[in-house]
This record gives sequence, structure tokens and C-alpha cells, in this order.
Amino acid sequence: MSSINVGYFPGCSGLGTSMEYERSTRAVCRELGIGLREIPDWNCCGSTPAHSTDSALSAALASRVFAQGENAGIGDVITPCPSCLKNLRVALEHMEDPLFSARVEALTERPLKMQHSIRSVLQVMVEDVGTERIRGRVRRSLKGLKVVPYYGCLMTRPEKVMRFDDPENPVALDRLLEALGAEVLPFPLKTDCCGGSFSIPSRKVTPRLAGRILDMAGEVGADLVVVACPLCQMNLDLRQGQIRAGGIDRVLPVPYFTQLMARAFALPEADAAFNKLVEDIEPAFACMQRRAADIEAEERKAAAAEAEKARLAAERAAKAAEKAKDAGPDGAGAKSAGAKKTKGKADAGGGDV
Amino acid sequence: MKIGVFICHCGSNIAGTVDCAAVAERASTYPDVVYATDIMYACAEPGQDAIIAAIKKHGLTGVVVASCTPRMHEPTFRKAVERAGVNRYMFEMANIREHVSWIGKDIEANTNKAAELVRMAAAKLRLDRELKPKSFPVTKRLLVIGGGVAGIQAALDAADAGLEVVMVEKQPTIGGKMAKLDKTFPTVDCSSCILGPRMVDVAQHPNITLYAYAELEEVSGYVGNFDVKIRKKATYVDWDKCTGCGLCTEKCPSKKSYDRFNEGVGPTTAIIIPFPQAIPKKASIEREYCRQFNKGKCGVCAKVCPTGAVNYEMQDETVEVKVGGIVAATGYDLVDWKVYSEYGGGRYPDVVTSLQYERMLSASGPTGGHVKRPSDGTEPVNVVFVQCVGSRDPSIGRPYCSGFCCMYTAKQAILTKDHIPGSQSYVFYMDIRSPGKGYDEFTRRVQEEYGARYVRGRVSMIYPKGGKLMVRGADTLMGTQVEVEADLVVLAVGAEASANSSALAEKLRISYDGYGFFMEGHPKLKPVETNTAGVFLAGSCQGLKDIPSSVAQGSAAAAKALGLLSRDMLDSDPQIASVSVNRCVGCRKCIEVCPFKAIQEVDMRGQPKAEVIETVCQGCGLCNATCPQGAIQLSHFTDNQILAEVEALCRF
Amino acid sequence: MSAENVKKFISFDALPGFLARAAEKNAVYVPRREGNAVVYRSFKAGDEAELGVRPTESCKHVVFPRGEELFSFAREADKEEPGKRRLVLTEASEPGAAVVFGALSCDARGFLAFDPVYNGSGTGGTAKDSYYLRRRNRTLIVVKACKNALNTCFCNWVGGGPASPQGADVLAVEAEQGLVLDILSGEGTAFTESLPAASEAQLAAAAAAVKAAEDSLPKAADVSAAPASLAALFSSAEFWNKESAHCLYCGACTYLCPTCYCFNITDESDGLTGVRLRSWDNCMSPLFTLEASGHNPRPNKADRLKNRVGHKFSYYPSLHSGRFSCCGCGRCIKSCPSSVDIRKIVLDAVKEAANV
Amino acid sequence: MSVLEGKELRIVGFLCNWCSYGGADTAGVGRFTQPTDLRIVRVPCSGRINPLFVMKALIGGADGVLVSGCHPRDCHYAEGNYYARRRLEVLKGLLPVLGIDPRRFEYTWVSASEGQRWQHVVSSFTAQIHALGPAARFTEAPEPARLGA
Amino acid sequence: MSIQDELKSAITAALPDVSCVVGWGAGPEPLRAAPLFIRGEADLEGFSAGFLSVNNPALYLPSLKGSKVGVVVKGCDARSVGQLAAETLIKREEVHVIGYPCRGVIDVDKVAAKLAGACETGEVAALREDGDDVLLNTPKGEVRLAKKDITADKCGRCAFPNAGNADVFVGERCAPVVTEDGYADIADFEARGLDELKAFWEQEMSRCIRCYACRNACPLCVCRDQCVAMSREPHWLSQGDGVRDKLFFQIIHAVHLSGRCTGCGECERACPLGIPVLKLKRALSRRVEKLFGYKAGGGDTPPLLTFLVEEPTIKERDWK
Repeated sequence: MSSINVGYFPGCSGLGTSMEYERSTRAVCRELGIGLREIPDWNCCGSTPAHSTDSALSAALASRVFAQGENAGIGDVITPCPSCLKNLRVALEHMEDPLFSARVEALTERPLKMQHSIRSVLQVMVEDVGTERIRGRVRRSLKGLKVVPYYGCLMTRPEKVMRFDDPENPVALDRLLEALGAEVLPFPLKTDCCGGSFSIPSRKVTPRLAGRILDMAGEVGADLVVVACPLCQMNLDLRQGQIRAGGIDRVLPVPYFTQLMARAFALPEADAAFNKLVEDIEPAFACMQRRAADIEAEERKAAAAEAEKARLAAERAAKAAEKAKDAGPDGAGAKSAGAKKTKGKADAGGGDV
Repeated sequence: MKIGVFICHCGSNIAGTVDCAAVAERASTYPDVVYATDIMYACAEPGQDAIIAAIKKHGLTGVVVASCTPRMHEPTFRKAVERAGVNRYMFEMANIREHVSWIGKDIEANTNKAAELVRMAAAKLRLDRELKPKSFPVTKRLLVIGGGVAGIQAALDAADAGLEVVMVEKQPTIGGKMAKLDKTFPTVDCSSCILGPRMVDVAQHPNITLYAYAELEEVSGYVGNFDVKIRKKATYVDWDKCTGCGLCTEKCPSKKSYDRFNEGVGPTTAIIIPFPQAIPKKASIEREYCRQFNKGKCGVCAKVCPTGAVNYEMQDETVEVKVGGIVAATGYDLVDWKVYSEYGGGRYPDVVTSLQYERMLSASGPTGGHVKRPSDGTEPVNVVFVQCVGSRDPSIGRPYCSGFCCMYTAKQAILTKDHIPGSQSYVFYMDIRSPGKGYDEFTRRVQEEYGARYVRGRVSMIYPKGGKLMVRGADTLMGTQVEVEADLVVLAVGAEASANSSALAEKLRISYDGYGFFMEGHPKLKPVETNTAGVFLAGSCQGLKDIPSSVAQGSAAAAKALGLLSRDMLDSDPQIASVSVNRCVGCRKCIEVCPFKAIQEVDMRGQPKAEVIETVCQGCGLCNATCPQGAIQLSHFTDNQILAEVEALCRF
Repeated sequence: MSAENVKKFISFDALPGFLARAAEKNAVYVPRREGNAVVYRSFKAGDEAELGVRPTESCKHVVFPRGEELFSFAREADKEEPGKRRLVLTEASEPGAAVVFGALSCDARGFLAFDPVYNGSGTGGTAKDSYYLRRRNRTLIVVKACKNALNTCFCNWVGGGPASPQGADVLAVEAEQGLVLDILSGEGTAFTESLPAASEAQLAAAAAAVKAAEDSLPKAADVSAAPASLAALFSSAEFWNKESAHCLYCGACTYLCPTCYCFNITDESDGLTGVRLRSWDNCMSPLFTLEASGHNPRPNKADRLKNRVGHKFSYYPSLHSGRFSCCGCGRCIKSCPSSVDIRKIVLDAVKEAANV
Repeated sequence: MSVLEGKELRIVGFLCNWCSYGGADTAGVGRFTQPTDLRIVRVPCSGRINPLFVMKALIGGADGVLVSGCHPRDCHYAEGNYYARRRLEVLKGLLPVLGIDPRRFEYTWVSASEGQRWQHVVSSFTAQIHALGPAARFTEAPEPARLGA
Repeated sequence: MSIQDELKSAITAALPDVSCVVGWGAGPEPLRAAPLFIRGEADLEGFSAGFLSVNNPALYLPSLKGSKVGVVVKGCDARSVGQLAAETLIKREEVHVIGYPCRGVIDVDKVAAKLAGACETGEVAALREDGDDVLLNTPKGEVRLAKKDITADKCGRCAFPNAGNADVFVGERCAPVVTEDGYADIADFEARGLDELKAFWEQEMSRCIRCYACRNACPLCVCRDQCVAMSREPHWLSQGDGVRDKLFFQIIHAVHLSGRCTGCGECERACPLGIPVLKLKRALSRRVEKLFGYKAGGGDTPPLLTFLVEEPTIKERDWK
């Protein structure tokens, strides 16, 4: 497969709260041959708080990002952050309206061509790279790790803007994690709200909503919750103290999917950057290794049994052939005897039902 | 030609904004117009008499009336001129009310426009030719497609009136959706107790021939004389021999077949009699589950059948029938609710459809009338009903209301309490739609007497938690979010046009709407007719409706069919296409486009020529617009007539 | 007029001015280049006449318009009796005088085939076509002699030549950067009155040009047997099927022909008013002989081509003192989309008839 | 016939009897005010409309032509409007090459119940034609006025 | 063997089974060939195919329906055969199609333009081909012209030089000049603007003499003797000489050919007055191709004789 070259928009979180996402994303992309060209002198995508007060201002910020990319000859852009993605997409859509784009161009003081495509890092991983290629890169399988994927509100919604996966029951991240070797548990709350938007206006709401997600993850037996959004990650990881204080007694590490990819690809520890997580992930990995050992032992036993079965079957076949030969020189007779034998066996099988 | 022109005042409806006398004066200068006048009410008796008198006095050979839309009074005036001895097709109307006086107040412009419309009508009339309808005999037999309650009603009514009836049913039994219901609202009486005897009547009626497990393959012909091909699908059981004893279904080793009749609530066998009261009560083999067909060996049913009715070699068979009229009563199907991922999309076994729930409630159903959770077989306590799943939802292309779900949900909530006295029902609804006799009272009873809790709001999500289902939704009356812990969730799945309804419509050459429901002839005045003469509609195929409405429509369709087929001869509309054989070059383009297969190629002294089958032609004129040399012309709308109208306007 | 045989001269430089002055008095038609064709157009000051390339069409429409309104009619309401209609006829207005400047010699000779049909001479003077005659009598024709022959020319077979004066009022021969004008009629004299007489040198150059043009024509074939031969082959379907096989039976040959004079009459009306129209018709069209019953005595193109050739080389001469209704201009050959060659058909007929 | 000078332009409508003519009736019954320019030719089906009728009107001096039939799937004759749609859509390709503004011809679908839609269609089409102004007439003379000065 | 000889043997081989083979032979002047009906080997002598084989022999096929005939075709002629067969105007099995690679045919009007001022094309005494050039004997001496400068416009946009549906194909297939007809000529023409185009047609059509050579040269004009141009029932046209009626006939012809015209250009070539009537047909072909991806002559049902319930390419105005 040829290498992929795309523009890259890290988003503000990447420089602060989600450094581990940023770091692991770049490392994983390098490993998969995805060339990232960071948009020079990029700025805020115009998401919170601009978009809630002035859509033109928000679009102007987004437009400047695209303009910067355009000046550098960048066409297709990817970003790890779903919130940035949503805002950049919405801006592209709004800019098709000439009246709106005139308002924005008044702010940017230059004409804008908006012929870009923008997608998420996750989307590129599953659509362009593909799970097969990811599976092929795995050097340290996550076998034995029980995970639930958490997509959050924005990764697939609003449906018309994001145009990615099933809006209510997405499975892209599930497939990706399976490719890494992990056991993905059915998780009913994968698109529930983590309360991110309320983290500043209301201290009560966020722990309740985030707690519900963690509680469900614990209930279905997950070792950890895998995320793809910096804001979700912060809410789920950083607030576990508050959540426990609220009565939900769960301790669950919340890594980014790119971090798990980095680990599965056996990239340097610094690239996986697990040390940036608040809740320690190492106990989960320890648990994973124990389980993996058990699974492998089971598998070995099963394989041995299978081999034994095959050996016995071969032996029987050889004996039957010997017998047939003895039956006489008439080849046709030998054949019919063999056929009869098989038939009798099938009948017996039928009677069992 | 001598043309008379009558400009109607329609009281002040027209005269208020059109100078009718001035229009008449201008009309008197038009070609061949020998008499023009204005008149107070042309359609009233004095008006018609005046027209007749003028025809006689001035020897008129054609009449133009400028009044309302021809869609209103063209037949009235045609009859009037005919009374005066003028052929009914030597008549044209100019629509100066709906198209002039009612849509603008500028008297100068309206008067001018009215005069021009009269000019066009007169120009067309000059080229009108006398037309006479032709009579043809009628086949006194009715085809009913679909053996649900609407089709049954239509068939029985028609048969009781003495008409021969052929009924075609896709499934191995008639009864349709109603046969699957446990009880009916608002009387909560037993569905099969009221339907069963009617089904038996169909089987026993001397005038009814039933083809079950059969489909309509092809329809040709025209009103009064349709030629119908019916494909009887292979059941692999000779129904002449089958006694319906059911021994085969007991012995069949393939016991994990999908049970269509029971909506998959429990498994069934590969050879089945759908349910004990099935009509015809005959066994049939579902090939996809049968071991004999899939593995090439088994033969158990053939061995046990006391009459030797099983025949694995059976092939589909085609029957040809001539009928005079057709009633389509093909019902509906449920929307594929699995598109709703937020409700689990089929991943949670304890989320069931309302129709599955009916089968669970039914004493003859697979659970014997015991309501059990499919996941673990335990009896539910909290049952949540979710309304409008696939109804009133533009996001999945189903913006319409299915009409009957509010009522059956109320019924199911009542039945739940009857079956499990300790249970609690919750109903999430958008609006309660209960406009029927005793319907609204019924929805009050379920809340007040049976304690069902109605929550006004949509369900946003259903997810499993600890063996239960969490139903999260909005309570828009309280303005809050609610979560209900449910043992069983019943989705009131909306209905849609039955699968392949559009293909059937195309065979019948009737129109259907964007959802696949068949179009009635007129939404108010022709509710069971279609625009294809001789084809009628009954039941939900025309639009979703409950049992009483379906039955009423079944009777209505039968009445319409009886009216048609009570006549020995029918008149064909003479406004049809005809071929000028001298000019036809036999290029076949008209034959290719005719939607009614009304044109055939004939040989005329070695030359291929087109010929219109007069009784089949519907008069659309598509052939006329297709024929490059204009050799085929639609009577009353010929090229020259339309050109005359255009030239009356555009010749500067 | 005093100088009966005085020839005049006009230089090409002076020609536009001369034509412009003439156009002030009469309609003047000159050949003009339009696209890939050369057609006769009414001359307006500033126009350039094309006197080199030979016109694609003949100038017969100046005298015999493609669609001529004979009269118009209207049905008017009778003021006294509204039920009655009066039919009001209005004659088409009288055409004015016209000049064709730069016609081919063949075009002028073409009118000589028209004349006996329309002036009554063919019928002993009983049937005169006033519509034709009034235009014919008011049209002055200035022929511009051809300088050389084209591949398709055969005027010398039928009694013509590149500088034939027949039918012309003035014959112009190109010489010395201008035209030497031979005046052939009184109208011609009046038309050229303002022009100077030609010099000896100019006359000599003109005579030489005429000689060169005549020499450029191949020797004429003898078609004197054609009338009899064609009559003899009237029933030979095989001959005509073969000759007409590649004909597309369009009307190009007849409508470009200077001698084809057939017409059709239709009323074109919108009900209230209308016109009676005389428009060109052509014998290659199946409608030419289509009868109201639907029967067509000439159903095939072979029948129709036979009529066309037969008319020109057999039936017409038998009615009009042996004159062929063909002037040999070759336009029917030159412009035929499927390369039908009337010369070949006539010669084939003579040969075929001789063999029979 | 002359239009009302300075007030109206010549707009010809071809409407199918079953849907659009009924829609225009419905608009009338609803008293939905419309411009007076349009003159309606009633035909049984949009499939009856030979594209040449449209051309005849445009060449003959119409300033605008509007065709309206039943919505796809709603044709009284099942298929007529499908053929009409293709033919009329193709016809649009001929207008510019002839020197006729393609905006002078439109086709659409209006059902018998869509009185309001009909009002909207007529009003916006009439406004469109007025914005374009009177169409230049093709000469009926044998020889046109000479090009250029 | 030369292509000429190969074609002759192909015709000879076909003759026993057919009533005639339509090809080309010598015409009335050096620049023009004439359609040739070969009924026996004796007729073969005059046969030639090549640069002068302008006429479309498919024209004659519908009138020969009922007996088996042979036809020698260029690529464009073969498209006409294909379209006639698709519309059942001929029976394909009744036609024995002999194809050869066509590298373009002459446009006599272009020769006229090249010779302008020197002589008329009717004065050319002989034509000789010399590789990519032709040599003309004119009264002013020998003139050498490059074939590419005097080849018909349609040949410059030829995507089908080899008869695709031939029963016998002679010679090496040659590469198409273009793979897609871009209709650039129509786009350029339209770019002149509406006012100019209206005046253009008024001027051009004023030359029309209503001879209907355009129609009669069109292989796909099915109506033949029954054309609406002259009929009174229906009465589309007056018989007058007005520009409007004459233009309207061209509109009729174009509309009747929409979705059927293979662009053989015979209408325009046949016009004795040189009116560019093909433009109207090409404007419609361009639209048909864009809407339905249909190129006439390929053998599929003409797009206007069929439909799709959902037309993915038709963007209807929504009247919002």
C-alpha cells in the first residue's frame, strides 16, 4: 500500500491536556507510513466558545485554518479531535452559502476557497489504512485485555455533518481494537454524553454523566475505557475522584486508542505516553498478561486435542483403505463398500438429533 | 362549422372580475363563431335550456362554454349539447373561473385573458370531430388480490351477490395480519373468533376460487376483460390429497425453522401448517429449512403422510384466468425497525415488536399465551411500550402516522395487566391518536383502570444493564429526562406499504405514492377506485387503516366492482389514439412506449403498421408525441388541435 | 436609340457606385458569397457582388418566388348580421421593377424555358400567368459571361454557351479590369445609359475572353436522340431503378435548376385570416403526384427521376418546339448530395434505347 | 393575438389534465392570486406533450413556456411523465444553440392538491419571464435584416 | 493486398448471398465519388473506398429492407447501421457489413476555401493522393494540399474509425482520433451569445430553399415519404418561404433525432447552400450524452424511448 500524505491539524488540546493523544498519534502515523504535514501557524478551530456566540466568527477561525493550509498547498486535512472536526466541517458547509461566506470574508479580509476535505484520525485509520493492515503491524498483541470503546457525542454525530459509521451504534473503534488483539465488550453507552459541555457551567452534571459511563464499563467487565476525544478523556480520567466521591466506586484507566496502538505496535514507551494518564493503566496490563497466559494455555490444550483427533481419523482411514484392498480385486466393489460405510455413519448421526 | 359561445357569469364568481359581455362580443369575431352571448348560470337548468335553444335556433354544430373548470362541468354540458342533437365531443370549455376570475382582480387583464381562452377553445373546437363510444362485453368475474380481512370482505360481498371471485394470497393461508392478532381494540374481543368464520366462508363459498401460496404474475387486457396469470408456488405437498392432519409437522426433524406466522417468536418445522385455523388447512414445505432439499435426504414427511401427499418434485404452476375487475387488497408490512441502533437494532432479545407481542399474548401462539422474556423465559414485571417506532419519523423516510399503533398499544397494555396482574406498563408516546368510535374512551381506560403510565416523549435509547433494559427518554410534560428499568420492551413498529407493492402497481398499471401505497382515483370522491378502470382498492394497500375501515373499504370495493360487472356491455371512451395507415411507416416507436400495450403491429400488404387496440387504449397520447410523422393521433387532442391552440396565442 | 450596337464599359472600381445608384430606383439582385454558398441577394450600398465564383442557386426566384403570396383573405363579421361572415380578399401588392446583375448565361436562358409555360404560347395564348408575367416583364437581366467551364457544365449540349446572349438584356464580359457590356434590349439600353462606350482594346479583350471560355468547354455530346430514347424507355423499370439507385429524391436539383417551374398552391390560415400561397414544388417529392385517395402514380424515386429527366429531355421538347427544358448549368450535378449526373442518365438512355 | 401591451407577456402553459390542471383549479378555488400572463393548454398527460409544441410556441412568439405534469410515480397513465421528463430535459439543450434563452422554458410537477405550489410556480415563472423581458421574435420574412452596419 | 483489393475480394465473397453491395464508385467530378450499387462482379471495377468515400451508404438500407444486402462502411456509417438495427428499422441479419479502417474523408468546401481566388473546385481536372497529401490539377497548375486541412470536421472528432459491428473487417484497425467527443465546437458556438445566435440562424436559414436534402440524406429519418414537413394532418409548417418555418423544420429534424443522431454529418454535407444544420443535432446529442451517457449507434435502446423511475442525472428545478 502506498503511503498516505495529509495535512494535520492538532487542535489546542494537543498542546496541553491531550499531549499523550498528540504524541501517540504522530508515532502511530509514522509507523503506518502516514505523512503528516502540520498546517503552518494554525489557530483555534473556532469551537468552544466562539461557535456558541457567533457562528461567523467561529467559521472565520476555521476558515483561517483552511487558508493557512491552502497557502502551504495542503488539501486533505486530518485532526485527532472530533470537536475540532465537527467545527471545521460545519464551517465548510456554512461557507457554501454565499451570504454567509461574504460575512466571513469580511472578517478574514480575503477571499476564501473552501475546497478541502477534513476527517478524523480514527476515520483515516479504519477507512484508509484498514484493520487488516493494522493487524499486520501488531507486535505485542493486546490479547487478554477487556476493553470498551467510548465514542462520545461527536465522533459520529450530527450524522449529516460527520458522515462516519452508524450514528447510534458505531463499530469502527471496536473493529480497530479487535485488530490490536483486545477483547471488545458490548458497551451500550458508547455514544452517551460524558457531560463535557457542562464541565464549566455545572459541577454536578459532569460527574454524574461520566460516572454512569464508567459504572457501565465496570459492570460489563472492562479493564479500561478507550476513547478518541480529548474532552471525553479528560472528563472520564480526571474526574474519577469526584465520581467515586459520588458513590460510584470504579477505577478505570481511560487511554486514547492511539496509545493502545502504540503499545501494540511495540513503539517506545515515550510514544505511548501512558504516564500522562491520571488513572494508572499498568494494573490493567498486568491483568491482561495473566489472562493472556490462561488463554494461551487453553489454546494449547485445544490444539493438542485437535491434533489427536486428526491423527485418529487418519488412522481409521488408513485401516479402511487396507480393508477395502483386502475385499478383492474388484475396484467397483471396494468403492461401493466404502460408500456404504460412510452412509451408515451419516444415518447414525441423523438419529442423534 | 357553426360555433356558439356562451360566457357564464357564474353569478358574480366570474362576472365580478371579468366583463362577460365584452368577452362574448370579442368571441363573435372568432372563426366560425356565429353566435356568442353571456349567460348568468350556464350549468343551471335555464342556462342549459338556453344553450339547447340556441343550438336549435342557430343551427349550431359546436359549442364553447366559458365558465368553470372542465373537470367540474364538462360532463354536464356534454350531456346538454347531446340533448340538442350535437355530438358530445363537439364541445369545448374555457376555464375562466378557476384560471381567471378567481386568481386576480384586474378586470382588463381578466377580460382579455378570458377572451383569449375562448379563442383557444374555439380554435380547438373547429378541429373537433364527432366521436362515438364502442361497446364491448364484460367478463363477470372478479379477482381479489390478498386474503387479509379487506380482501376477504370484498370477496365474500361480491360472491354473495352472485359474482364469481378468484382470490390470490401470497402466504399459504389467508387471514393476513388480523389472523396474527390476539384481540382487537376497543372491544378486546378475540380476533380469530371473529375472523375465523369469515375465512371458512371463503373456503366454502361456491363462487370463490382460492389460490393460496400464489402470486400475480402478469395482467394484460383492460376493464371488463383482464387476462391474468397467477403463479401457484410449489408447496411440495399435493393439496388435493393433504387432509391437514398435521402428522408431518409433528415428525419433521428440522425444528429450527423461522416461524413466519409467529413472527419468529418460537421456532417451527420445515413443513408447516401456519396455525390451527389456517385456510386452506394444508401443509407446505419451506424449502430453505427442509433437509430433503438442503442435504438431499430426509423424506420423513413423505414417509409419515397417510395420503402420500408429499411431492418433492413439485414445480411452480401458472394458471390463467379471465376477469372483468380486480380488487387489490395487499395490506401492509412492518417497517424494518432494526435501523434504530439506539433501540439495540435487534441486539437485545427482550426488545420485541408489537406483532411478536401479539403472538406471545395469543393462546394459540408459541408461548401458549404466556408472556415470557425471550432471553430467560421469566415473566416480566415492568413492560415498556415505545410508540411511533418507524412512524412520524422523517429521518428514516417514514414521516406519516401509521394510524393504528396508539390503539393496539393501549390494547396490549390492557392485555398485559390481564395476563400478569402484578405487572406495570409504561407507554412512551408522541400524541395519542384515537379518533374512532369508543377509541378515546379506551385509551382513558388503560390509564385509569389498568394503571398504565403514559409518558409523553420519545425514547432516545434502550440499553441493557444488569439483565434489565434501561429505557431512557424525555418526559416532555414534566420537562425532564426519565429512565425506566424494563423487563420487556415492546416497540410499536410502524407500518409501510407491503414489499413489492410498487411492482404489483406496475403490473396493474395503477399509480402509487412515494411510499408505495396505491393511489385512489380521488382522495375524497373515489376512495376505492383507481385511475385504471376496473381496478379497485381495499384495505391498507391504499393507506394504513384499522380493521373496521379495512372491512368497510372491502365492502365498498366489492360494491364498485359489482356496479361495473352488473352490466353486460361497457362503453369505451372514444378519446383514444388512432393510426392513419397511409402515413404509418411501421417504425414501432409507439409500440415501444405505450404504457398499456395498447398498440400492436399488423401486416398490411407486406408493410408493418401500428394498430390501436381500442378497448385497451387509455388515451394518454404518449404515442402521438412519439410518432415522428404524426401518423398516430389522439382523438380530441390531435396535433392540429393543440397547434391551433398554440397558434391562437402565438402568431405575431 | 442611336447607338444600337455600341457596347459599353464599366470598370470594377466604378461598379459598386453604379449598382448603388441602380438600387435607389429598383431592387437589384447580385450574387453574394454567404458561407460556403453564393446566393442572389438584394444589393445594398457597400455590398460586394461576387462575380467570380458561380452562384450556387439560379436567380429564378426573382421572377418566380419560392413562396409567393397570391392574395390574402379574411373572414369579417357582418356588422348588420353578426351571425354572418363576409369573406374579404386582398390582392397581393404589385411587385416593383428588379434588376439581376451578374446572372449566369444559363440562368437567363432558363427563363426561356419558363416563358412558354406561363405566357400562354404553349397553350395558344389562353392561359397566361399574370403573377409570373408581371415580374418577368419588370425584371432586367444582366448576364455575366463565364470565363471558363466547370466539370459539371454542359451548356453547349443544349444550345447554350458561356457567353450566350439568349434571354439577357445585357451581356457582360470581363475584360481589362472591368466589364464590356453588350446591350441586347431597350431596357438594357436605359439601364446602361450613363456608362461610357467600350474602347477597341476592351472590345478585343472581351472577344478573346469569350473565345477562351468557349474553348474551355469539352465537345458537346449529341443528345438529339434523347427525346425518342427517353420515350422508348418509359416502361423500362430496370433502367430507371438502376439509374436512380443512389438518388435520395430530395429537391436540391429542381430547386437549384433555372428551368424547373413547378409549383404548389396552399392556403395558410389561422382561421380568421390567411394567405393563398404559391410555393415551389418538385417532381422528386412523393407528394408531387400524391392523390387525395392516397394513390400515388409515381410511388418510387425511379418513377420520379424518370419524370424529371424525361420532362427535360423528352416531354417538354415535344410540347415546345424541340427546346430542352435544361440549360446545362450543371447545378443539379454539382449540388447533388449523392452525385447523380443527369448527363450520364441521358447518355445511358440514348445508348440503352439504341440497344433495345 | 396581442398581449396586453406593457402589462403582460405571452406565457403558454401545457398542463396535464389529471394533476397540474387540477392543481391550477385548486389554486383558483383557494383564491390564490396569480399573474394573468399564463394561458393554459390542457392535454391529457405530460407524455402527450411533443417537445415541438414547446418549440412552436417559442418560435411563434411566446415569451415563456411552462410545462407541468403529475409528480413522478403519480402519473394517471403510469409512465407518461417519465417520458416527458426525459424529452423536456433534453429539449433544454436545444434552446441556447438557437439563440433562445433557456430560462424561457421550464417544466415541473404539480399535483391536483398542490394549489399553493401552483401559485408559487406560476408567480415565480412569470416573474422570471418578466425579468427576461419580451423575447426577440424570429423573423417571418424570407430575408432577414442584414447583420451589422 | 491493398485495402482496396481486400475490400473487393470481401465484396466478391459476399455477392452470391446478397442482392447488392452498396459502396462507392467514380463520381461526376474528380473531387467527388458517387454511391455505387454493386450487383455483380462487373460493377466492381469502378469501386473504390477511401478519402473520397463521403456518402453514408447506410442511408439506403431501410429502403432495401426485406432482402439481404451488403454494405461497405466507414466507422461513422457503421454507427448508423447500428442505430438502424437498434431501432429495428433494418434487420441486422439482413445486412452484411463490410468494414475497413477510415482515416477521414474529404470536405469539398474546405478545398474550395483553399483554392479561393485561384479557381473553383469545379475546375479541378484531377485528384491524386500522395501519402498525407493530395495533388490537384487546376487551371493554375498543380496544387498540393495536406489531407488534414481538407478533411471533414466530423473526422477530426472521430471516436469510431473502425466499423465496430462489421461482419467482415478488412485491414488493420486504426486508432481513433479522439476517445471522447468533447463537443467543443458546440460550446464555442454557444459562447457567441443568444442575440448573435438568433441572428445567425435567421441569416443562415434565409438561404434555405426547402429542398430537404438534409432530411433525405439522413440515414435515420424514418418517416421518408410521410415527413411532417409537408403534411397538412398534422400541419406543423406552412409552405411559405419565411425564415421561421424553415428554421422550425430544422428544429423538427433535430428533435426527432435527439438521442438517435450518430453525428454522421450527412445533413450538413448534403445542404447545397452550406447551412450548418448539424449544429442543432450536436447540441442535442451533447445533452443526451451528458444526461444518459448515450452515444447513438452503439445498439442500445434510444434514451427517449425508455426511462428510469429515478433519474440520477436529471436535476429538476425545485421551485423553492
